[in-house]
Amino acid sequence: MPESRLEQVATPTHRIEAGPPLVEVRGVKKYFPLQSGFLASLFNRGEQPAVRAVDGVDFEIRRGEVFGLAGESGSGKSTVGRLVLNLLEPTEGKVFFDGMDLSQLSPDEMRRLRSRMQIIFQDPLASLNPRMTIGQAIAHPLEIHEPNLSEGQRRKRVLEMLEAVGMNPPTNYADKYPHQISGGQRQRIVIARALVTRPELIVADEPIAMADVSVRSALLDLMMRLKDEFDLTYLFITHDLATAKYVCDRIAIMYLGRIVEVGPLKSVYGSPAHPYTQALLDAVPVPDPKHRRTQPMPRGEIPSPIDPPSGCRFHPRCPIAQMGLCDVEDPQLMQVPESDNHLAACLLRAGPRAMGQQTPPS
Amino acid sequence: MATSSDILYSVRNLTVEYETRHGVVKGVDDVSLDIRRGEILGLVGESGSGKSTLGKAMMRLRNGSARITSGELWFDGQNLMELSERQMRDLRGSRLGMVFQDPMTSLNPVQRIVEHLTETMLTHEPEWTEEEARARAEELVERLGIRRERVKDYPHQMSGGMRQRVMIALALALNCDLVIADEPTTSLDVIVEAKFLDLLKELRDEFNLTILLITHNIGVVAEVADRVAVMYAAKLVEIGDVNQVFEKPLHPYTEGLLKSVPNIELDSGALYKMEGSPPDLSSPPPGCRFHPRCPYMMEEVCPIYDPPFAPPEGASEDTRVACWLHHPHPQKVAIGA
Amino acid sequence: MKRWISVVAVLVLVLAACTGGTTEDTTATTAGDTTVPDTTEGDTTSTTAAETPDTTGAPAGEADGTIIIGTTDTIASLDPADAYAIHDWELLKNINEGLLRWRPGELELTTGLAEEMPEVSEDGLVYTVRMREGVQFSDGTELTAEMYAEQLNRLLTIGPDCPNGVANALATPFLESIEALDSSTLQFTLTRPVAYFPQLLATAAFLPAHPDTFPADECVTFPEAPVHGTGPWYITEYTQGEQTVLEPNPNYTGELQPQVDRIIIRYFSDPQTMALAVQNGDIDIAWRILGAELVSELEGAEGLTIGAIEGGSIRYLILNYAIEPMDDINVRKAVASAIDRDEIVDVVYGGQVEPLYSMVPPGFIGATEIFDEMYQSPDLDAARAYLAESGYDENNPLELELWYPPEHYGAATADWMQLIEQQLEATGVIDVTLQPQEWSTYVTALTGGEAYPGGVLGWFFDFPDSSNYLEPFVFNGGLGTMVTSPEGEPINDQAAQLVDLLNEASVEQDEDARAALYEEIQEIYADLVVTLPIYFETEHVVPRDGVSGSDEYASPETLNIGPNLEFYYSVLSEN
Amino acid sequence: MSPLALIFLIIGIPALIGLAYIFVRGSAGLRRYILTRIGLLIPMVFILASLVFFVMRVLPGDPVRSSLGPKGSAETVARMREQLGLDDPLIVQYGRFLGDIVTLDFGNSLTGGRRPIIDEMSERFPATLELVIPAAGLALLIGIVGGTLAAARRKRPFDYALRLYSVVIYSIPVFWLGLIFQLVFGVRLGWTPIAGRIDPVIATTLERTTNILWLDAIITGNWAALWSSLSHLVLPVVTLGLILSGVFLRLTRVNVIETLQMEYIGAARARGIRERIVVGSHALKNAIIPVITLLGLQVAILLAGAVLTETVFSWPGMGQYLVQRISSRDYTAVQSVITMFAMLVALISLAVDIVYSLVDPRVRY
Repeated sequence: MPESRLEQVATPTHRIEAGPPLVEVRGVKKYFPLQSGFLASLFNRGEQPAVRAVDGVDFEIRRGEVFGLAGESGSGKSTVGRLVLNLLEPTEGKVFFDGMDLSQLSPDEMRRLRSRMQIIFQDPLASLNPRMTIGQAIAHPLEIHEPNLSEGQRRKRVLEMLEAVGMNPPTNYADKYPHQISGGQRQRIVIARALVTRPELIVADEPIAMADVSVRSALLDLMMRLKDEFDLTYLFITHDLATAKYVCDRIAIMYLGRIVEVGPLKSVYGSPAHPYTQALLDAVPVPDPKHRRTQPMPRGEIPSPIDPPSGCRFHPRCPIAQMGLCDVEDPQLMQVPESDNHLAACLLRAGPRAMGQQTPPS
Repeated sequence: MATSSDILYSVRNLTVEYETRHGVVKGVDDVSLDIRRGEILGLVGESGSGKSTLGKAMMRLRNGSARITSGELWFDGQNLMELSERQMRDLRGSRLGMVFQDPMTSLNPVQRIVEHLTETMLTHEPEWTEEEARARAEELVERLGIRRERVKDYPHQMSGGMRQRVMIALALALNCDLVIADEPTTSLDVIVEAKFLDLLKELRDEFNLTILLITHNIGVVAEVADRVAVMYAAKLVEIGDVNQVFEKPLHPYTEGLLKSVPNIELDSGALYKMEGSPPDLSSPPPGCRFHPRCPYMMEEVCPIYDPPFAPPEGASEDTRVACWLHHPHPQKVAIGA
Repeated sequence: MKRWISVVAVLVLVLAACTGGTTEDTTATTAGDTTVPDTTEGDTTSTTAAETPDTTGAPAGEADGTIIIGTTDTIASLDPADAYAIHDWELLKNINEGLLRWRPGELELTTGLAEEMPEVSEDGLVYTVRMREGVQFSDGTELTAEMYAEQLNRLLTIGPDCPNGVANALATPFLESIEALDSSTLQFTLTRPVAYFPQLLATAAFLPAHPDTFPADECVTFPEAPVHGTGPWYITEYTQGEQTVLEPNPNYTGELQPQVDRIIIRYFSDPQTMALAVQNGDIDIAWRILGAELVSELEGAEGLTIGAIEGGSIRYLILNYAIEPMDDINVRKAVASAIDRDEIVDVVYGGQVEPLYSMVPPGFIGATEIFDEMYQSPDLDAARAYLAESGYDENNPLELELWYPPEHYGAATADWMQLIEQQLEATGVIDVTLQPQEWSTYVTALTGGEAYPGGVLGWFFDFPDSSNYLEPFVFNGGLGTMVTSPEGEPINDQAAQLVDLLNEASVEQDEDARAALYEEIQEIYADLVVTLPIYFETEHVVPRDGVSGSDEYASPETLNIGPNLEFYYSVLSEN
Repeated sequence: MSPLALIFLIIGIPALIGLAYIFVRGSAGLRRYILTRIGLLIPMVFILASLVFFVMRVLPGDPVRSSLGPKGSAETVARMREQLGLDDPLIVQYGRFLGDIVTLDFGNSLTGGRRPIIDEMSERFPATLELVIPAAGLALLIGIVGGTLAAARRKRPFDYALRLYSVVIYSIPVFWLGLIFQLVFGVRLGWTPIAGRIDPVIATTLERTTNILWLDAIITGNWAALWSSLSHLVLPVVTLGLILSGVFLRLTRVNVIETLQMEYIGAARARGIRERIVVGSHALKNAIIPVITLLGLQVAILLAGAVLTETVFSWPGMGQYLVQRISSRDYTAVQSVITMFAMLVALISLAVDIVYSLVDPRVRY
């Protein structure tokens, strides 16, 4: 077999800008009440049981970066994505976009802001209207946000967008329907639709999870090239830590509605501070038969987000938990020793207690 | 080379066809495959490659409009194609077990866990009493790390990992010889997945299981499989020892797959991409089905001639590949002839 | 007691003689003509409702002398002071006997409880009637004149407050007082002479109600069964929408003696089902109302006889004088000229109804065919001429809105209204718009005289007299004709003349003079076109073979049901 | 005791016992759910009743005129309107109506002799029950058995035949089917009576307590009446049952097919479970759940929708009554019947939901 002729996936240029962050999330909580309905709320006033999907989250996304948000199902990562876009209203806390408090915006201002932030969902088929042609689907956000465009101008923008996402020649595709193209191509259309209003922020919620394995890397490549071409900032939500490694500048790990660790990707992956992050990274299957896992997996399973454990939420499963401390004190995100901008919510490995220790165990 | 007694299950020239709106499609196209006793054979392929169809066909399970149109299925010396539906049913659940992708949907939501287990046992061992079956069910479930009492639960009351263990328990209920596990970890989170894979390896040794592990996740195969088979567009393109295939993949598709899968352990940041997407099986490309995406495509051969699935020139029988790069080209053959 | 037994013995013998070889287990029945008029002693009876003549629990079948009559009617009220519907009256007149009644099948009054026809004072204001003696209710209670008078007074006192609220209209306007002179003599004092008072006396409103069931101060629309009366039958039980069961009154001494042991009225919600039931023998008689279409279907069916009764139910067009363009006499006359009744009768009803040329149907006193004589319709030239006089022509056609209820008078209403539309439009000068409307809304607006220039209505007499086919359409707004104001003021001289003549005829005691007056009235009526008579209905009764009426009275082929639709169950016999 | 009260006792007492049992044994969530649902019943019935009250009054036409017809002078009309309280301000009438509902004394009807509505319902409601319950049973039976068989033999002639049946039967007008049955089985073959609830002659021998005739016949040991009432039930029940069966058949078929495509069916087959059990137990048990819901919804349609059947077979039930009274603008009768229907439907849908939670372990309240 000759030398490999495969193309490498583009690595984005990380032009992370200094200055105020594009997105700031401050103390955000989102509870979904279990019972709804008028009479039900009469019956249990006060302590209404709720799914605490997001339970106090702080982070910011800087202009030009790819911010990863990773965690297992039920960790609340997708809810955070929707809160950032104001598709959900937080139960508590605030989200700022470009310095604007989203909760203070009028509906009209919010509508105008929408063109600056877009979302890409996991399932492209579900997010495309089967009765709209691809061209119509891409033109649709333009009709809403730039109603002054003429038919011809709109068509031109659509074709430009198709070309940008690698659907060549674009005229071949504009009049097709979603079911007439492949799954990978559909996701390209979804990306094109998201980008047609020239947004600044893209929330990508598991954008490649549904795609065929052989198509995934091409989609990633596309997303990274588009980032440079359109000066995008990504909030990249994923359960796949291996993929995140190739695209994210910084990453936050979520567990039961909380961020347990956040920092530059290299630092978090290289020397994870939180035992959960450690376990999660170790559990990722490696496409190498010679590789063997080193860590024992955490005991038990993720507890219910309705009634999360006291203290550190991970303590019942944690291999290093100290009773009397971890089950009592609720850890906040704290500086990891000898790191830059790397925070973890572990009483033993971050913050003042851990500062005494010399090196964080890895 | 494996002797015939080493081989538990042998698929010979199997073709499965099913009807779609665009006509009859070959979901599995002339596939031959041996599974050896006690091994975990990983069957890798993308959605639509035919790997699940192959798995179901191996149990002769009805699967929509899919029909086995030709081929033989040799299981432990018997050709399953010659058995009656009744005889086949007796084999299913007792000697041939299956674990499905989504344990939530593959358990009957209105049936308790214990009922699933006892029903399976009593179907195949009618002389057992209800109590015996129940006791065995509890024992089994406990062995798989679920508390005894939970057998009374309904599927929805369990977590995904527990449900997948229940699926395994169902396969073990009567000590199946071969377990066909179809994407058993796809719906699980990574930590649960890792634990499940550990359990699978343990059980293989303890119960002397043979496992066909169908998955699209290369990492999972690398972790547990002894050998790996790769399917693309209804055909097998490569089979071989897992170390050998991962180290030196022969088929360009296998190579692409391995290089385009993110590896959390590798420090080099490079990830490769494959162009294009898998073909529509209702009108597969002529010649080698991978040729439109293949960076090594030979214009005068690959689009025209379908490569044989055979050991490469000079290699042992254990490795097979369907690629003209590794076989005498038809042109060479033609010239030579 | 001895006497009772002997009466029974005689009756049984007579019956055996009359019915010949029947094996029926009849006990207290008798043939119609073998009444025993001189049962004078009232204390002979001891039979109560509990001892009904027939044994309950007997096996099902036809052998026990039961006749089942099907109807699509319902019971609305069984209180004589309240009841007004045809079916209610039918039941009441079978379980009660009044002072006067009609001879079955005929338009001729005869005595019921009265010993002879009433004596009338010179001024026509006082009617005195002697009651037969020894009249008893079916439960044995004796009926005295005092009791009778008291019960009739309920009409005047509580009648207006009864649910149906209209039965008292047969008494209140005419009666000053009702008194009992002695235990067997009743005296009626009238407010003005009323020529048709005997007809009123024969209505159900003047039936003597049982004082225990119907108290003086309360209207009882649905008394608890058994419902007793003085007539040949009494109701042993009834269930709304299902059936009413009547059995012979053991104490009945009148002329209409029951011939069978039991009559069951079965209620149907659908005439089609009733037609099937009579074909199938589930019922013995299909009575009101089958409708023309079903009757044609039954024609020629084996084992059935179809009896046609030219009844008094008519259909006519209301023309509202108060609303344009009906306020124009030429318009009314044009419509009267253009209509072709024969076409309606033949095309829509296949000859199952009869054309009507006066509001007074044939057979009633002084009835004429004046609309035929006067307008010779269809006469399109005449119609055009009338319209031309009012300035209507092809270029300025008359626009006419006609309303009708699509269901209430049967689905055929729409068909013949469409025919009328075609007939009127055939003049080329009239442009008709048909407006169907649901009954409740329709009748409220139309008879209120409020909105519609014209519409369809049906009419059935309250008592069979010509006056009842004319007065209601003239007096007091005339059901929306507005030929007089609701306060009674006639709108023109001709209308005033009509009012005067109607008043005159109503007090005229001499039959011939009355007839002459009504002829004159009908002429003016037709000239004014107060309303436009279209057709009168033929009712049908369909008995199965083996059920028959009595040869003693007119029209046994219709089970002795005459134009007044009085149906006496006593004439029915099985053979 | 009125038949109505009796029937409510007969149905109500076991239902109450069942409810109490479920209430005590069930989870706290289920208890709360039941309480909530019963609590919601009151405003629901109130809103519906009020709606009917005002809609009836918005309709043109009035009860007095429609019952008098052309007869009756203006003053008669005025007098009767006064008697019936129809000239009171609407708000006063509304108040009176609410009072009647609260005391469960629905007052007197306005037309047809002004009987107490409770009496009229007493007569007619049992008749409707007598018809509707076995009809629903028949529809369910045909629907579930046929639907399951069709699903198991999908795309084979048997399936096509049943699907054709369900479409045809659903689109056949009731009165036509009823008429055909009457003609064939009544007139031609003479196997069944044509109409009515019982032979009129036998009816005179039957003492009525519940007014469900076969039940009364059993209570009094009147076997002739039992036979007669059952034979009269056959045609109307079959007619109504068949007409309704189409919906159930289609729904069962679709659900069973859908369930048969579920993974757990494949999984059960992969364990060698016999096909009969796979279809009859695994698939049907899951497929039946939406059918139960449909049944709950159909009750309302059944009750009122039996009207055509009732008309064809001269079956004096509630449907017939309601239609009559709507056309005569009998406000109080219509309001009362609909209020009662609403309560009934709400209670039945509660029962269906409870049954649902018993059948489907995933449902938690």
